[in-house]
Amino acid sequence: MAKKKNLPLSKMPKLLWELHNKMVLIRRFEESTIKSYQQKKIGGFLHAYIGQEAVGVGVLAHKKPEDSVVTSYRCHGLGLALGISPEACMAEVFGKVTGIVRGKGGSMHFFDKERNLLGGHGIVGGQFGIGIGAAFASNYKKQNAVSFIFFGEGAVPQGTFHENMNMASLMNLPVVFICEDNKYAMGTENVRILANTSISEAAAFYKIKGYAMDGMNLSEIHDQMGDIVEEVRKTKRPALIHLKTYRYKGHSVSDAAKYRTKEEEEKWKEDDPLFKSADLLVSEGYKTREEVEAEDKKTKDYIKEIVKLAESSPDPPLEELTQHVYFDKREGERWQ
Amino acid sequence: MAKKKNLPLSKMPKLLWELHNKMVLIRRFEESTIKSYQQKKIGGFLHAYIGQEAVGVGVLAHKKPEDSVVTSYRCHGLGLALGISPEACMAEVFGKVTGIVRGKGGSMHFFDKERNLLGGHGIVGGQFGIGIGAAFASNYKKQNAVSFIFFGEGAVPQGTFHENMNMASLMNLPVVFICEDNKYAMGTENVRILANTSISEAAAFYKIKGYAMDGMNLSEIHDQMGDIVEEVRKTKRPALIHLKTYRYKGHSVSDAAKYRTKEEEEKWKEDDPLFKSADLLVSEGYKTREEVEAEDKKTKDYIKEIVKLAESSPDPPLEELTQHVYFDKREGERWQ
Amino acid sequence: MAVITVREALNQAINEEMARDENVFIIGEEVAEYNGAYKISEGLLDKYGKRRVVDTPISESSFTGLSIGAAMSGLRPIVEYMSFNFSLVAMDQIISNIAKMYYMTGGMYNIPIVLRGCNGAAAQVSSQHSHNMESFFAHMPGLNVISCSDAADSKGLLKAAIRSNDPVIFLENEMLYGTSGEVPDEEYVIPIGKGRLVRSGDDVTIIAHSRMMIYAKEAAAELEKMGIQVDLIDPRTLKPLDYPLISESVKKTNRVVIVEEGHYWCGIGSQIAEFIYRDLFDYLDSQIIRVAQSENPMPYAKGLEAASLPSTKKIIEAVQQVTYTGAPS
Amino acid sequence: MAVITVREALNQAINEEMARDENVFIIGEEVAEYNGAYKISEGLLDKYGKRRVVDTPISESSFTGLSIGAAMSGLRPIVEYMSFNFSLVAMDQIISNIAKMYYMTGGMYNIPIVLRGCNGAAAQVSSQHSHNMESFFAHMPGLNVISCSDAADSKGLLKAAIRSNDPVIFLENEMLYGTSGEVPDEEYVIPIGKGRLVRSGDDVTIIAHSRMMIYAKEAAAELEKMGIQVDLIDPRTLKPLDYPLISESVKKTNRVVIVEEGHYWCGIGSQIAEFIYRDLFDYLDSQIIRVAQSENPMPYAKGLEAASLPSTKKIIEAVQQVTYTGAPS
Ligand SMILES: Cc1ncc(C[n+]2csc(CCOP(=O)(O)OP(=O)(O)O)c2C)c(N)n1
Ligand SMILES: Cc1ncc(C[n+]2csc(CCOP(=O)(O)OP(=O)(O)O)c2C)c(N)n1
Ligand SMILES: [Mg+2]
Ligand SMILES: [Mg+2]
Repeated sequence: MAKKKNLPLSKMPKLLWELHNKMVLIRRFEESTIKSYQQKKIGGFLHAYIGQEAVGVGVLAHKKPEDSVVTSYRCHGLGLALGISPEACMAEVFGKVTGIVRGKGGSMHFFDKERNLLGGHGIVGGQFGIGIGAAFASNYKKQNAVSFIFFGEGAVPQGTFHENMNMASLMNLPVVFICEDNKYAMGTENVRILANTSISEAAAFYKIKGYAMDGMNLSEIHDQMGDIVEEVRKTKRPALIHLKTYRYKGHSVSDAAKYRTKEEEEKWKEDDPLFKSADLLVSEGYKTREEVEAEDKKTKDYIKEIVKLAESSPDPPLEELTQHVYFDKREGERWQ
Repeated sequence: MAKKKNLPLSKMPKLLWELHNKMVLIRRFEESTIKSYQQKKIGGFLHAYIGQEAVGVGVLAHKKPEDSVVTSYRCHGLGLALGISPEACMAEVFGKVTGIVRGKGGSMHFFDKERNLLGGHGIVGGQFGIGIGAAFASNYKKQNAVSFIFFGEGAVPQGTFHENMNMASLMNLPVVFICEDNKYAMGTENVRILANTSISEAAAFYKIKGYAMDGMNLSEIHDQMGDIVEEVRKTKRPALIHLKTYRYKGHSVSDAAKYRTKEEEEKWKEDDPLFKSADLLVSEGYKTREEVEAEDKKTKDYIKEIVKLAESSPDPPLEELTQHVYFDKREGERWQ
Repeated sequence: MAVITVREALNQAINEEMARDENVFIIGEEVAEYNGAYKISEGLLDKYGKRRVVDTPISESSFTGLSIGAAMSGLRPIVEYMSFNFSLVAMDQIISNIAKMYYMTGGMYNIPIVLRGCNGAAAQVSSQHSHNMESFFAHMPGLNVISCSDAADSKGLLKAAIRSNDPVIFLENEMLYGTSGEVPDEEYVIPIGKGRLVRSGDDVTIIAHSRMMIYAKEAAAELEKMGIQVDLIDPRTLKPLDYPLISESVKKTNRVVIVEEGHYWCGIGSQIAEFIYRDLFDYLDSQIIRVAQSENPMPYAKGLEAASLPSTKKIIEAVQQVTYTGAPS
Repeated sequence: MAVITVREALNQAINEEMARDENVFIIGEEVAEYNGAYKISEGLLDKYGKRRVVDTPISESSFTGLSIGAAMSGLRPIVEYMSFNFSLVAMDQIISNIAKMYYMTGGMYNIPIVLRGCNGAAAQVSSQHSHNMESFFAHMPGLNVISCSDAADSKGLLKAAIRSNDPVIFLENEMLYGTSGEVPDEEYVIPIGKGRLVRSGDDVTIIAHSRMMIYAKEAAAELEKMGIQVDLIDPRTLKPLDYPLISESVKKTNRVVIVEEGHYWCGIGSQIAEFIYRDLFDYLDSQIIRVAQSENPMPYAKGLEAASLPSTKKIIEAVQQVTYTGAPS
């Protein structure tokens, strides 16, 4: 592996600045959606990515345009990390026709064809097969794309995780399995659902490589993932990454998170990925504390703008109700 | 563990003779069902246990009355090993009302309440949950029973295998997972479906013990399983056993097994578990070759008898068609 | 009579049955320490302990299978699916094992199991979280299917389900959990297979279950003002169906509207309609009108979601159609 | 016209479409090296290689999911389930992902996928291997459901299914694979949603699909001898349904018998019946009689299995009932 040519993030001021601000964008976006949800301007389920920003941003820094990404319902962060228009993302969460999937999917179902974001899926573990399918298609078409499958540690006990690891290994599919272990699956701590919480050890049986990583540190994630993604792309051998992270909020907005202590939450907040990357920017002398804060302020203002835009955007027209059920024209259909 | 008190099978002439003759019973029973199937006296699917006799007989030698057993459609061998009446087994395969499940289940669905045989299941992997449920019930009722789950290596890539291993480990369920790796899942060799054919290695991720074993040697299986079953019973920690065996016939009677060579078949036949236990009986001086053969002959004659009996037994009466759909009486039901 | 919510009613039913029978246990995601994702199992862990109130990983297929094995070994499991959308990953266990077991074993092993949880749409939970599973389950012989609309029925029928020696699919609705109703003070069990006449009228029969009963009641009240008297039936048990109750009503009203939250094609309403048409053909003065979810997956946007679902207005229009009282078109 | 088996017809359809479109591939258990458990994919591995003819482990959920991801990435998968009984372990992928995807993505990702394999009973394969899945799939918007009865339709409709830009559930029947029929020599595709009038008569409409067509044809021949002329319809596509064809027939005959191999409750026949009753109420001279599988899981014993299933005799009796020509009872 051409390890030498991969510079560490700390030595790439432009990228570090960009990735840091992506994390800030996600953080502010999510804070805003929670507020709007509490104001009942957003409905359904809303799962914030706050606390986990380093994972999505750090991993997807290595995504090439032809690569694919798939994840669970906790998908805003990855959508934004991929560079989908925040306006369209916000509009989607507000259920507007200007949303990325025309208000039909909502918060849990972000998709983007340009960037090969294959969802946003609501069923725990439902995304694994889709992810390996994208890798299969890349091999089929003799392209060189990698498929990133993000999932919570709560999906590890679902059989589908194992089926797809076996399949990806057998078929030599270029897949990166990324377990975002935020310690909880709803109200259940990982130790109560997994016979083994060292999730990267699951790789061994499938004869693929497993890696454990701190999920709260952007530059570490970025640096380690660079090599791994490169190797997967070259060897077409899947890899499993276990990232320990934490969601600062409840499972969804309606969860008061009483199953954990305030102390625990505080401990993890000391480890905030945004603080760390801000510190790095300052300590390396790339930016002043003021510049960092000014940019954050800009982001906050921008989010306010796009909330206003989303609120004033049109709902999907009623004609859309029965559109997009089938792609092909149907003759003689008859039902109600 | 009280290892000393477990005598090896080679030192237990009575048990060895009994188990050997169980294997012979299974072999002759299966040869007979294949013949009847070819004569179109038996319908549906028929999956013979020939070649794998040592596994079922060797493992179940350690089954106590309160223990449970569950397996796949390839279930005749285990049924007979458990001591279910061969008459009732044969009648079931013939679809007679005198069969163990009144002719309603057939060859794939052997059950026995007295011995806690919980099936006989047709869907690959469908039996895992049932097996761990029996162990759960034993813990629940503070009994000391063990649950034996038999499955083919073809079930390993099904997610349900992993779900249930995780669950059994988490919940401390006294389960023995017994993988009968007969090298093929229908026409597919194990190397083509498993990223890793050392199946006992799957245990590690679940923090349970895994064992690999020769599946063609009755006394080895018996001796090793004694300790393992004892440990599972005592510790309530599940264990995974990988037994390499071979089915001498096709997957089912309709499979010509063209996917493997005659040489391979012959090689495995040299390793026949029945020969080995017969040799052991003779070499230890417990029986003469003639005694062994006379007993085999008796078994063959007996099988002929029970075939005749099955053939002349009554079909389930037509009133049974809609019986056993619901246990409780249903009032006001209305349907067709 | 006490006034309690559907949530409390379900909780009481489980609690009482667990107190009554040591072999009853409840298993599912978040049922124990979290007291249930929707708090149906509130307090049960404290009272009965970990042995009988069992949290699981997200492994629906496994804990469904476990419960089957436990049922075959003498226990009486209550399986909670956080929602029936997630029962899809356990569908093989439900159909191939639960529904077939008693028959396949020639009567050797019956499966006393209750599978329960939210069914259908909630509020904007979108495509993958809004399935109605009634007809999936009613299609397969071997299962009973129950779906109640109020607290009293929920309690009485869940108790019956737990006591049933056959598998019961017990379909709840998130939007009903917080609704209140009177419940008898003394212990009671409502027999499986008995429907309920919610209100009586001569002009038209409306059949509705679960959350749809809210709209059906509103519609009936509106229609009364318009001079149309509704015979309103809640089947409660969808399978077995209380056909005598329906039959009596149809013979009286000669007109029928069937409301269901789920989809139209092969919905439970298609079967109820077919029974009526087949057996009471000459009693009908109009074709039956069904009100059901529109023919599309559930959209997220609030307006589209509302347009997808049956409503009081749609039910009124359907009644006007079968009674020929609507505006001339 | 060549006479070929249904097996050959299906094989030709796949072969021709794979030749026509590089993006079509077939995946499933035993499809490649074994040439298919039922030999539908015979010869394809030799011709197209491992890249496009893909053997899998017994992991239905995984290879269904894989195919969805592949479809979203520009390929056109044909997924073979050795039988649809095994699709139950992949049900979540089929319902939550395949059926919902195009809608949930606001029209961004359509899923051109064919899920095919044996459906229904074979010969004594017992409870867990004899499910009929028509109504399961027809219930869910977003899926098309096809089930043919002969070689010509099988070929023409499988080709259409492969070319469809929407998901198609293609239900075959093991007992039909070996049956032969004429097939056009030139290339042809049968449009999805078009039924076929198998024979024409004025007295009664019989609607039947898949294997049931064998019995329906025999019944029609018998009935002709008895002076009853049957209009025999094979919908071929169950969803979308060729309602105009059915409607025309019912308007002519005023009497209907619907035959299906699957169960009665919420079966596909309940929906077809409901459509007819609803829209052609005044044309009907009798209630519709449905012939379906009896209300029990499939038993193993030959005699019981036969008694479970529809038969020529049962169809004749049903026709006698709707035409009031049976023996007085
Ligand atoms: C199959 C299935 N079962 C249950 C649920 C309900 N549910 C939604 S999220 C969730 C917890 C998932 O936890 P994890 O995978 O760790 O992801 P996180 O929410 O922590 O990101 C559960 C149980 C579901 N969506 N799908
Ligand atoms: C879920 C499922 N998929 C496919 C099948 C069809 N099938 C029956 S047996 C079998 C092979 C199983 O092989 P293995 O587990 O090794 O058991 P063996 O037959 O060798 O004893 C297959 C694919 C099935 N019964 N269930
Ligand atoms: Mg988590
Ligand atoms: Mg095998």
